[in-house]
Amino acid sequence: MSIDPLEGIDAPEAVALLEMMLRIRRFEEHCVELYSAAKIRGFLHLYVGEEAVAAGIAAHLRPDDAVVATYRDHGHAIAKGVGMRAVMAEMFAKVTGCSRGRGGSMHLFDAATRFYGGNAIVGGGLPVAAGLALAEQWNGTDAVAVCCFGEGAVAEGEWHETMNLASLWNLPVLFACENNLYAMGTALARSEAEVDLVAKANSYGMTAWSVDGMDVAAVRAATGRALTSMRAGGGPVFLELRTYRFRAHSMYDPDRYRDKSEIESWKQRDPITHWRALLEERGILGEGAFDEMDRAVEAEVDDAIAFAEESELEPVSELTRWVYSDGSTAVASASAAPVKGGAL
Amino acid sequence: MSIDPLEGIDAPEAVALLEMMLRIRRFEEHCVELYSAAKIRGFLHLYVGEEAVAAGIAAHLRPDDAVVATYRDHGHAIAKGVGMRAVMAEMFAKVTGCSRGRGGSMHLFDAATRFYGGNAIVGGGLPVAAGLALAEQWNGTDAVAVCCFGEGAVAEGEWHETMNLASLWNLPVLFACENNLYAMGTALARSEAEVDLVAKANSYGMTAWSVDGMDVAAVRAATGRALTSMRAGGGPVFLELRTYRFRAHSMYDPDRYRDKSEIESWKQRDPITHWRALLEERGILGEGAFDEMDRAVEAEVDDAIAFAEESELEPVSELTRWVYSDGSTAVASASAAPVKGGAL
Amino acid sequence: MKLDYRAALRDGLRHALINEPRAFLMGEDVGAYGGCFAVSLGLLEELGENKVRDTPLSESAFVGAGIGAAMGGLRPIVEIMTVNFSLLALDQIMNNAATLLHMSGGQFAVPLVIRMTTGAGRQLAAQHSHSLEGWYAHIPGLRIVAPATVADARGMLWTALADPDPVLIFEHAALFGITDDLPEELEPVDLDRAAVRRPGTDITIVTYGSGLHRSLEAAEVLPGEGISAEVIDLRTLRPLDSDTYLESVARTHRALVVEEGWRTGGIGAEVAAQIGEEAFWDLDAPVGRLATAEVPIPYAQHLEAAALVQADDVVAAVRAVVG
Amino acid sequence: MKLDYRAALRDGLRHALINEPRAFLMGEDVGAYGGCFAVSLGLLEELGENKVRDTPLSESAFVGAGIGAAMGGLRPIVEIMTVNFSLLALDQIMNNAATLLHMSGGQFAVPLVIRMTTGAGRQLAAQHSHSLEGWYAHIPGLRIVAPATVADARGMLWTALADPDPVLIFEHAALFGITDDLPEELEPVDLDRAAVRRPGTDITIVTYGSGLHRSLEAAEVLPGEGISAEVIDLRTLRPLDSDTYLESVARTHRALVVEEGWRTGGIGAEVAAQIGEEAFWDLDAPVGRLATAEVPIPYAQHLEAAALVQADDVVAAVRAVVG
Ligand SMILES: Cc1ncc(C[n+]2csc(CCOP(=O)(O)OP(=O)(O)O)c2C)c(N)n1
Ligand SMILES: Cc1ncc(C[n+]2csc(CCOP(=O)(O)OP(=O)(O)O)c2C)c(N)n1
Ligand SMILES: [Mg+2]
Ligand SMILES: [Mg+2]
Repeated sequence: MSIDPLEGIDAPEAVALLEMMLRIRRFEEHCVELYSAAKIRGFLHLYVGEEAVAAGIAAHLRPDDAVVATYRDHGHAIAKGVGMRAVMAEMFAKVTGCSRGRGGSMHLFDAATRFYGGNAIVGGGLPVAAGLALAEQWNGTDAVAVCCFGEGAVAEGEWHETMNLASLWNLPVLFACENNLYAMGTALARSEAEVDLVAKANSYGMTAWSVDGMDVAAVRAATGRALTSMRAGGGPVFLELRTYRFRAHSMYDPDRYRDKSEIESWKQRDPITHWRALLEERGILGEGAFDEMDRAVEAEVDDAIAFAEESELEPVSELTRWVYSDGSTAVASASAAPVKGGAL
Repeated sequence: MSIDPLEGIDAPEAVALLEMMLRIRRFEEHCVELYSAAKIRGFLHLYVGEEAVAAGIAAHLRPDDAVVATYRDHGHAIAKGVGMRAVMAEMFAKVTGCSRGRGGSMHLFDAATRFYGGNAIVGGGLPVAAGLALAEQWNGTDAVAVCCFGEGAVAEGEWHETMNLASLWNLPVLFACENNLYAMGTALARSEAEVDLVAKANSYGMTAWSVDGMDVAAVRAATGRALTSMRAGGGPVFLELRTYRFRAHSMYDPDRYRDKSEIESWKQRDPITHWRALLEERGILGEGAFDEMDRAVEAEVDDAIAFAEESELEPVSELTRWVYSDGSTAVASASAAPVKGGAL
Repeated sequence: MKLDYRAALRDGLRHALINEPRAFLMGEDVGAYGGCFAVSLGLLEELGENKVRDTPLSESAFVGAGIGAAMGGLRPIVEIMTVNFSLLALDQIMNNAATLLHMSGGQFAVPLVIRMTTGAGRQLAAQHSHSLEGWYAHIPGLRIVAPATVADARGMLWTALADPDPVLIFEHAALFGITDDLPEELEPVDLDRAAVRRPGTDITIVTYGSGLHRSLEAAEVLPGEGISAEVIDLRTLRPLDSDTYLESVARTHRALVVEEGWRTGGIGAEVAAQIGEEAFWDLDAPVGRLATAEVPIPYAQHLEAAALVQADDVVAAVRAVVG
Repeated sequence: MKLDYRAALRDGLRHALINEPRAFLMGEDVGAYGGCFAVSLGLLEELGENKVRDTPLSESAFVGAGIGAAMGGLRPIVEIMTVNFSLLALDQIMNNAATLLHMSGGQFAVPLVIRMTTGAGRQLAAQHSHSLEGWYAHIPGLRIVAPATVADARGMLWTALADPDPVLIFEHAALFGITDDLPEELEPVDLDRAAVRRPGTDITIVTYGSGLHRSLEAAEVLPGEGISAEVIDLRTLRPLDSDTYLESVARTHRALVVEEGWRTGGIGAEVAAQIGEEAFWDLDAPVGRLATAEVPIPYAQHLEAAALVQADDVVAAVRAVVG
């Protein structure tokens, strides 16, 4: 089946996909430097190599769709529309950060874009996403919840319980499983008796497809198909997005468990390089256009860094604030969509 | 496929299977009375109707095989060889009980027969059984661990995690899933998106069969096949045993959620009645033989009750004993099989 | 009207489901079965599948789904059959429910109510007899409440449902039979204040849940020995209303904490430590603690009774403190 | 020989795996990755797949499998990467590991060791910064130990492995860098006794883990204010060696408990309550408690530092108690 990769994607969108991937890439490249400079601390998990997944999924998301991600969440936050300034400031632990500096890299949150974190417990975000979807179903909207997680999470009991619940209740959740082949140092075949994730998902009676996660168009197309069905009440969909992280699991990881040659061969499939080449080949991206885009992106990242640098820390006096609500909770449930449905 | 139900079963064994089912049945019928008389307290979950499962599985078990069951464990304990006296005394909360009166109906234990409980947390026994199997594998024996549980447990995360681990490590565990269609008041289809349990088990790369759990010969045959493979290193097997409980979930359950007609139609398939009829038809059980057996079984139960009645309670001074080991631990690990294998 | 604890819970639940359009109940066997303790009996039939949802046996998933639904704008009431099974959902409770508001810098509140039964006394043995509410009170971000009276059983849920943060309600399985006369109208319960259930002058007994009943029984007989005990029902185990008991101890100069959980690191340890800190100079005697024996609860009735706090034990402990 | 805490843990682990033929290590990334903190680095290569087993991300299953394997005659050492993930295995820990021996009437012991890191201080934020060892100490049937020194990091595992009952070892992630000079021969650690790490006369500081280091730092500067502090490292949080600290308080008449867990219902509450009970007449002042602020631990360094107990806080708290 050779469908044109640009099928259904017009030029501006094609460029936007590239730009989104590039924004994530450049953002994280700077994070590495900033981590070495001790501006960013704690754990830092990079998404480099996997950008096509977040960008491809986000292409079809609406502001009223909810997203739940993992500790490897910069790409998802940026793709969902969280501002780079707020994300970078969060990594700098500043009060202007999207979690006021309380969450850091692993716990980006943003009510405005319905970005529900940033969950650092493997599998911990899955039931939460099902609940967010339940709220949409209950309210009768056609918004969905997207839950991004790694293939390592598939072994957790919470994955199983959530897959069943979502399928049983026909909840509009997109399970976006980023299969980058490793959970820290553990290769999939060393942790799963059955490595066919689509077959596993099917065993919950759930629609599931395996998708080339290095190909932003393929991710976009699969997501589109899934969301169309979900918004029409078709129930949850599981996507296996076959991808790879070009970098170690986290800044602490000496990456002893992978062959250099394996890493190199995946780098040949860099989603940005390939998409760029395609767009240039098709004339969608003219001469110098990429460099121009890159300069703009670099400027955006620089601006975010400057913003983060200049921002203040949260006063220590605020430490115990929001252990419980004090009436100032920015979002949330109180102001959520008006209640429709319900039996009464 | 119409295999003779007595294929491979000689007359004494055929009779023994009947006797085992009858022993469990009569034992529990008395438990009901004793519960009404407040001799037995706490929760009481009856196995009436499901006897073919425990009897059929136990037919192939050896003393060195380990069994883990649930709160609905009288049948499994008796079938594994735990003495009726010790089981009844346990229900009477006496010190002569198989758990010294500390466990009660839901927590029968017996080191001598390698009966590891009686676990009252749905799914809680599954990983324990995998660990027992791991110990056998490590020690290089051909003993197995059998884990009996209800179909309700399949929704629990622990089921998923254990299925994967057992399959991944090729552990000799027999997953004996007693599908009696209900978890308390919840019908399978109301709790599982995919109700084909064999398909679910297959999604872990595990061998799995569905078996008529009302037919003791079918259970025996499937177990035999499974154990032969497991003892030879073939890895875990999942059996779905399609059965039905003739009584309510527990003595507290008003059984509002099932049709009387459904219950009646399953009662037509009573495993004891059918097996008896077959043996009589084939002349294996002569005229009056059943009644004689029944009298002997009744006598055994009466003896167990008398024993339980006469037994002492554990002195209150012993209450805090065995929160930690005091050197007197009856079994266990210290005296377990000598260590073989191991990398050193 | 005359209600027992179970009927009061049902009434409170029904009231909540009807009057809060965003509220729904979910949990194992809450619907078709009618609730494992018959608390939700009839509610599925009356209110429908959308308001009363049977879940699979998946404690972690449906508690987590409650968290998500709460953040999504609903007001879930999640029932975990008993506290014993809540351990399977603890990651969701501690790492998500209790944490998200703070970790998100105040953006996402989790207005979730989790109900569960707690406690021993029915010969259900070790795995079905936990009293962990005092233990849960360790966790910042949660509110922990324990209705000990029929009125509280009825009224606490409505207050809890109005709370913007996660509230765990621990209903005591051995109290289902107690009865009381209540007004027709449901009255929400003040969850911020402990209740002085019996005034007294010689010693302050701080307790909650089943301990309240053992303590009140003891307080009935203590006057025979010339001892007037003040009995305080904490009601809310987190945050603790320390003002109420500290004020009492300032008058009585003696205190005893009675709880059903295990002693080490229980809520009794916390209350005793607080009184030792804040009321040190008021105290005429060491603060006494009475708790369940530190054993997995045995099935046998006499052993279970010996493990649990009885009214006699309270009398003896009061004597020892006052002694 | 000079060892750091990490190397000491590795040495203790290697020693255990080699000298106890029934022992094996299992957990997430203990093998190919070398352990998330590099504690088991090289052991898979040296000892093979049978002794060092990578598990899937299935905390409940592999902890439960450890319980079964222990009952089956092995001596499993189960590593849960960090305490934060142990919540997923809590059902197995509380309802099985801690319960089976008693519930089976003494038939089935569970000789299982569970190792995990604990603690905050590395800007890992709320979900990765729990200090729950004091909370685990609530559970009868478990032994809870916390190595605070390099020697204890090396020696505790061997003693734990000889214990017939489940032992949870909490290794502190912020102590990996501390070093000490140890004898060549591994020395098992007495898990029944707390250790007086610094003798003193004016106040008893009861602590463990990271708190030991903050307390010792404080004790260094306190003589400048004329205060001599005795610092006791609990080592074992369950069962508590109360003799050691009660004996100390009988001499110093003052006590402060320093812990990294949350305050409410922490191990500090228990120790303070015990001192209040047993040493009431010895005390010249209320027992002080110093614990982590009752918040989910924030990422920002200044906020995290403010939440955690620092040496300065210990100094100030000692002053307040001695005051
Ligand atoms: C419950 C739990 N167990 C262990 C960890 C430690 N841990 C963090 S990330 C990770 C690997 C997860 O791999 P995967 O799900 O494939 O996601 P990836 O990192 O590859 O994106 C592990 C084991 C954790 N955070 N939570
Ligand atoms: C983790 C957990 N959740 C809930 C319960 C309460 N409970 C006890 S038995 C049961 C039903 C289990 O059904 P199934 O697994 O099908 O076994 P059956 O009783 O039918 O033999 C439930 C929900 C429990 N014991 N453990
Ligand atoms: Mg991965
Ligand atoms: Mg069933």
